[in-house]
Amino acid sequence: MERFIFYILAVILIVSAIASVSSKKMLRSVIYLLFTLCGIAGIYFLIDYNFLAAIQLTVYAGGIIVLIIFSVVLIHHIEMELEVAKLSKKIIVGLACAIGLGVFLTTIYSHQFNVVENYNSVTTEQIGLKLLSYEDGGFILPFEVISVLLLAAMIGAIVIAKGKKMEDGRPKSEVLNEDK
Amino acid sequence: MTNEALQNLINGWIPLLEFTEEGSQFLNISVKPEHFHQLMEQLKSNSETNFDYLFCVTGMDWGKDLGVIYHLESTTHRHIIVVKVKTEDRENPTFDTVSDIWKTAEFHEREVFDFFGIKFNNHPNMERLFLTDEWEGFPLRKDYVDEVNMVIK
Amino acid sequence: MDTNIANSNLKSEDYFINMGPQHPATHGVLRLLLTIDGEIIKKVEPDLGYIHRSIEKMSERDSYQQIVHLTDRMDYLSSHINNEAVCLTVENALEIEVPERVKVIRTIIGELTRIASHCLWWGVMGMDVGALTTYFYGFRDREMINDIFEETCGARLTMNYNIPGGLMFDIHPNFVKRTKEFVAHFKTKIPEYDKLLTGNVIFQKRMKGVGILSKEDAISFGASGPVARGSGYSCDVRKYYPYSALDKVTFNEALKTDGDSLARYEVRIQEMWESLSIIEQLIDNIPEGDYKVATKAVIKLPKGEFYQKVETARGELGVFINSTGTKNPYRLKFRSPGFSNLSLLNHIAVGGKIGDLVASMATLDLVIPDIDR
Amino acid sequence: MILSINIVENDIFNMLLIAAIYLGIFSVAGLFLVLLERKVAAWFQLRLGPNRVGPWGLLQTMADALKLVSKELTGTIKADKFLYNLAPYFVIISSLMALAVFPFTQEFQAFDINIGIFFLIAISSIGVIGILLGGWASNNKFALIGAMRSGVQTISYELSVGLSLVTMVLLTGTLQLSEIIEVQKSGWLIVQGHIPAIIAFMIYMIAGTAETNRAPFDMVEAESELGAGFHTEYSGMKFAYFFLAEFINMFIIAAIGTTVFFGGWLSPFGITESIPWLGIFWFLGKTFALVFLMMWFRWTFPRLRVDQLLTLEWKYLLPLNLLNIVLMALIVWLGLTIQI
Repeated sequence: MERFIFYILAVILIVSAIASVSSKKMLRSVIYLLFTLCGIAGIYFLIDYNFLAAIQLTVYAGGIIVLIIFSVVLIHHIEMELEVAKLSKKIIVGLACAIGLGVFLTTIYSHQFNVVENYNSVTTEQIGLKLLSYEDGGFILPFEVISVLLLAAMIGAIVIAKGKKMEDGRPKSEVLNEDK
Repeated sequence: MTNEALQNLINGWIPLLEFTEEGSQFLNISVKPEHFHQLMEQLKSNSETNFDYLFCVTGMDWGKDLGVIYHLESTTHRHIIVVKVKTEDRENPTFDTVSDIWKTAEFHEREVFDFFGIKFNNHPNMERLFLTDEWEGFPLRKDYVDEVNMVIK
Repeated sequence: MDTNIANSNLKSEDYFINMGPQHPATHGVLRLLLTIDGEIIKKVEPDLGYIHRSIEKMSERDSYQQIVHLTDRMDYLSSHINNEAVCLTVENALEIEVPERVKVIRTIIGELTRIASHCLWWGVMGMDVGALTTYFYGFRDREMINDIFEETCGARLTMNYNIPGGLMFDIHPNFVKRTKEFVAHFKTKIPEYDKLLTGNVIFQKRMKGVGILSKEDAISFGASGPVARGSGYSCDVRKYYPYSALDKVTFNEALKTDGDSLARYEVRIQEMWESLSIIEQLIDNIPEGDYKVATKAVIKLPKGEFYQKVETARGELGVFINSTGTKNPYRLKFRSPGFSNLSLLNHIAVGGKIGDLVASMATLDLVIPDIDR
Repeated sequence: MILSINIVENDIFNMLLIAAIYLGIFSVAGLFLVLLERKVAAWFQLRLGPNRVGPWGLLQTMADALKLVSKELTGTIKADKFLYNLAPYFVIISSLMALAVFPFTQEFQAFDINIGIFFLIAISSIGVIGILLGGWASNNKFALIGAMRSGVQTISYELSVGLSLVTMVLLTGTLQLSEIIEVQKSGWLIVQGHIPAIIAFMIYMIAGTAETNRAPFDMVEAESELGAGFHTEYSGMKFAYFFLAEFINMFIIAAIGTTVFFGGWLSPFGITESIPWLGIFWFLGKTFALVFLMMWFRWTFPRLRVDQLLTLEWKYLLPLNLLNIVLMALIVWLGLTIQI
């Protein structure tokens, strides 16, 4: 049964990943990407990584995809289509992909995987404790560093969104342009 | 202000004004198109007349002449005056716009243009308002004929 | 890459929206061409004429009695007052003095019409800002007035009760009783309106400071009625040029000086109270007498120009008749309140959001057949 | 009949049966909610409401559904057909998935995931993609504006929904829905957490109403501004999907509220503790009380403007919510909760 579901998810993943890069319409690519991300979430669910799966759905499917859709929708008209790349570029990219796939597959098949015994699902509590622990194997430093990074991103977003400073009711840049 | 007082006041401003009260409850002024804008401006800006409320703009086809009738009221003095301007040029009748004096005139003048074909100089958007752009003729003119749609007894 | 070209590529285009001719907020077949920047309105251009019936041209062919019937179809929510305007013009021109009874009845029904119109406006105004229940409250009370009209003149909307020289028939025996019932009923309902909508925080936030029209602009744009009075411009025709029995009653002109949508809203609510007071002053002493004076079958107006103003629910309606002494007017012009009020829509909507446009358009209380005549 | 489906066996037939039962619940609940909304609206508006089809108009929504199914499907010429057809399914599948994790009674729960609340938030964030897609792919300007509004609105209010639920999770110490209800055997959370819990509940209801795009936050549809907003160009069954999803989403928001604040299937003071299957009546009773509250909002309040909507979230609800979390943390830390 699980094997069956895994294959279904794998097919969805591969097909939508290929469709995502080959679609000529930008928004469709985004939606195929969404399917890919949802498929990954499904695989996480399948191996009982519920928290990770939910994170995958919230952050990637719900957050990032919505933002991408937003930006695409704002600039992209319904009749617009992406340009088709030149044949030479196609060949180069295809070769690079084939090499990548080859390296990937050889690595996987040369490694001996062991089946985990006595597996128990990770609870949110364990994740939380691990994240905030400052002992060995704790993630408090990366956690704090990332929060500083997010703060910086947030301030940057506010500065961009606020736009130009107004001087005597006109944007500052206009005033500066006049001085030149 | 009474009609006589108004007449005496306005009479000196512009040459060739005709005053009449015959067949109307208001004081009527007829003005030549070339002095028209000047007169209207003074009627609004002069503190004794102060006609700041243009409440009716009527396009007219007197058979020979085409013209426009403006009904003006002063919100401070509460007197009413009627200004008429006319031209014999039926092919290309043109007056000055008063939409720079009263903002409401912009719409009313477009209505007059739509139905009488009277053009207004310096109007910001002199296009048909009610009828479609490809409409031929000006329906409220007396010589307008539409055999299909008009029922005339 | 040249920086100028890069900048011009980033420049956003104007976004055009066709609001109407079929759109819930335009209340009829009005088309607004909106130029917007995101949600912010940059320009509003009304496109009119979808239901233009050329009433002015038709009037040049009709007799004066017939013209009265056409005016019902202009501002159909003030149909009685529209009728009255033409009748008054003809009566003044012919120098007919109508009986006192006619004057009083005309005034009472005129004020009932005004209340009915404001009820409908209140209902759809609530709907425009998203409160759907107001519609049914407004219609519940309007229905009572329509029932009174139906009993008196057989019609609920396009009434045709006035004729040059008086009224079509006398009032129904129940008229006084039912009107009194309505007044008593409606006095308890206006506070309900306030409870449901006026006091609501969201409503106040939607209306306050939205669509501001200064007094100077109101006059310059030829605004009239509640729209102008919300901006502090005292322009009630009933006060300044009283007609029918309006010189015998005392009432206050509803005035607000804020000039925003809320002020226009409050003016109309206040007007409903004033109309109730006018009806109360007149309803108990309708004078006995004829309900019309005899006029000739074919009315010929004397040569000349005649102008009559009346105050409809939307503002100042003017009738201008140029007569050459025949049985038809040579030229008849309706100065409709809605047309002038619409001309200021662009002025008050620019810079606001789409929601603001809808809210301030609702407070203009446009009736499209009145604009499209 | 008690359905013991808590233990999912690796049996395809069993899975299909559960799926069918949930689909049944889904459509019946949706149709019933539509009828309820119309009855409630009629009650608020001094009308009778549907009373012709079936006894007390009970079959009215069935008739409407049949009408919608049999209607011709229309669309704009230049619409992106693939995305246009896909969009309603996003909306309806996400709300269907959310339905799976609710404990209707102690036994009646399809999928008792250990991160229940988080899962619900995750799923509800996907529904908005359907609205965005539908708005864009319709090739209609009103629909596009509606879609953009919806995106802005849902992203903003998801924060408040999430944070107000996090406030309550501080009390329970678990994200699993069945365990959250276990905790409430010593007092519903809205009692246990007293003032901060009540604040959290109010924020949750406001944000939840906004999350479902219902009045007074129906910016997305705003029929007096945008016609019908994002689903202007949808007709027939595709429109019905959007329509049904709106009502199911309302049910879901109310059900989360019931589970987290009002003890789910628990009866007040344990009066029916001995008869476990009565839990479903308590659960549905509480949920429909909250649904009624949301309908009450809709038929009383005017709509907010789009900037006021964002001001409300970012300037009032969010700071209040963050303060409330700190307050709740203090209460839990100092042990000031009320236990019955």
